[in-house]
Amino acid sequence: MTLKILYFARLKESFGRAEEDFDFEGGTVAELTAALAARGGAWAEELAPGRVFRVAVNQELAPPSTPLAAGDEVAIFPPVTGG
Amino acid sequence: MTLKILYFARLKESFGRAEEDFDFEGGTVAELTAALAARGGAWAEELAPGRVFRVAVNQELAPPSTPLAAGDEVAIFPPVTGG
Amino acid sequence: MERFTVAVQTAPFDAGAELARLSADPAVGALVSFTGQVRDYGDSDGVVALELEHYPGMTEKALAAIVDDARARWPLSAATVIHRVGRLALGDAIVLVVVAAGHRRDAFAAAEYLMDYLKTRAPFWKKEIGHDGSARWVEAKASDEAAADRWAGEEA
Amino acid sequence: MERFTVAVQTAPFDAGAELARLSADPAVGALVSFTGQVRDYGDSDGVVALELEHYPGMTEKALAAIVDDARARWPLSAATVIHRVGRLALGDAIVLVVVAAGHRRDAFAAAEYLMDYLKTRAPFWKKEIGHDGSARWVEAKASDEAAADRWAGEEA
Repeated sequence: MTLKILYFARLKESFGRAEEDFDFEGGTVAELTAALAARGGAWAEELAPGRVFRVAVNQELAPPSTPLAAGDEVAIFPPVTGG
Repeated sequence: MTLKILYFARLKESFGRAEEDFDFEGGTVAELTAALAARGGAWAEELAPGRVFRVAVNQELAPPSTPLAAGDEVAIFPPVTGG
Repeated sequence: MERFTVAVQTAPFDAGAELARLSADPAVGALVSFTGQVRDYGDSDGVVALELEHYPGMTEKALAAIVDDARARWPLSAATVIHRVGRLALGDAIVLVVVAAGHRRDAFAAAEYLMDYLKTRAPFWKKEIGHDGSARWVEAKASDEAAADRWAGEEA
Repeated sequence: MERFTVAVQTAPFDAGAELARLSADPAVGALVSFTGQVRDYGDSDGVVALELEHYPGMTEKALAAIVDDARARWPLSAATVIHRVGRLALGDAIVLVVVAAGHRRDAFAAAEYLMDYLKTRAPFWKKEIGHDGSARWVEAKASDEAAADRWAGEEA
């Protein structure tokens, strides 16, 4: 299935992209970020276990156990620093 | 000795006066309010033990044990309700 | 600019202007304001206005002392307290507290502290004026004493 | 009047105008505002501006959800949250929260809650721009997480 993935702030710069369509065999948020980390390089570094990042699914914060469905908009970003 | 006494809000209305000079043999705030209560009527009622009122000496809130000196400005008033 | 001010006045105040004044300091990262205004119901029905009495002389000293207490507890850049007296209609503003600080937790805490102590220590008294001209002194609330007391045992 | 609003914008806001707008309700006895502005020092030296990035679409939803949470916890008459994005210079205002309620304790608590959750849940990111043109992403603070967490186990 295909997901739309968005990146923000430091992760957008690290990955050199603001968004992409990603073919994913299906599973949870944790499985998606593991699949992305498997690309190596900045992906492995930024999405390594123990690194702090946040994931939103369809514009709502989502824990790692959240299941993903085809067409979901998934955003991956650093902890927020507004206000 | 002579004290200047000021009354505010409900006490001013109960006592029918905003201020007075009062001859006092000396002592504490508690002894002054007891002397005023001894006048009877509204004085006895408003300043009875167990009634809640506040006393300021020279424009600072003062507990009953505060000693008084000649010329002190003593204000007696209900609990405040500003804000 | 006078960074810490108190005022007792009959005139209205401009909360936006006070906020703008206190924000003009490069060390300020956080401003908190509190405005109290006359609600359409008080402790009794049919209230159309409040009369605010105060103790001239002591009022200003008490407000300044409360501000000094807050400055001793939190690192503040500026603070202002304005309290109106006289006759106030429904919807009229009664009191304004603005606190400017480097950080938001300090600004929030100091503003709430100023209001809690103002409500229990500053010599103001409210009288409710009814639509029929009747007048009734507002009673102090135990909840206001409790609100002030909660700061007593706490480190800032 | 729309009583509960959120906005994300590049334009400056007028805190005084928002306070005046939210005060125009006879049930309102208390208004609390919070303004956050760019301080003259951030987490590093020589900062001359901030760049605020956000996640369009999610930002507005997240702010609205935080406001809904606050309404569920406290009886509020009105609330507004305005957050700016884009480039902001030293002294520029970043965020405004205004809460109107019947009683001051509710207004203070809700305003602080809104800020605590905005700082941990709303998708904004700050980048510090140095005087030499360098740029550095601001790191999230553990103290902000702790501030939000303290509401979790507490009844309003």
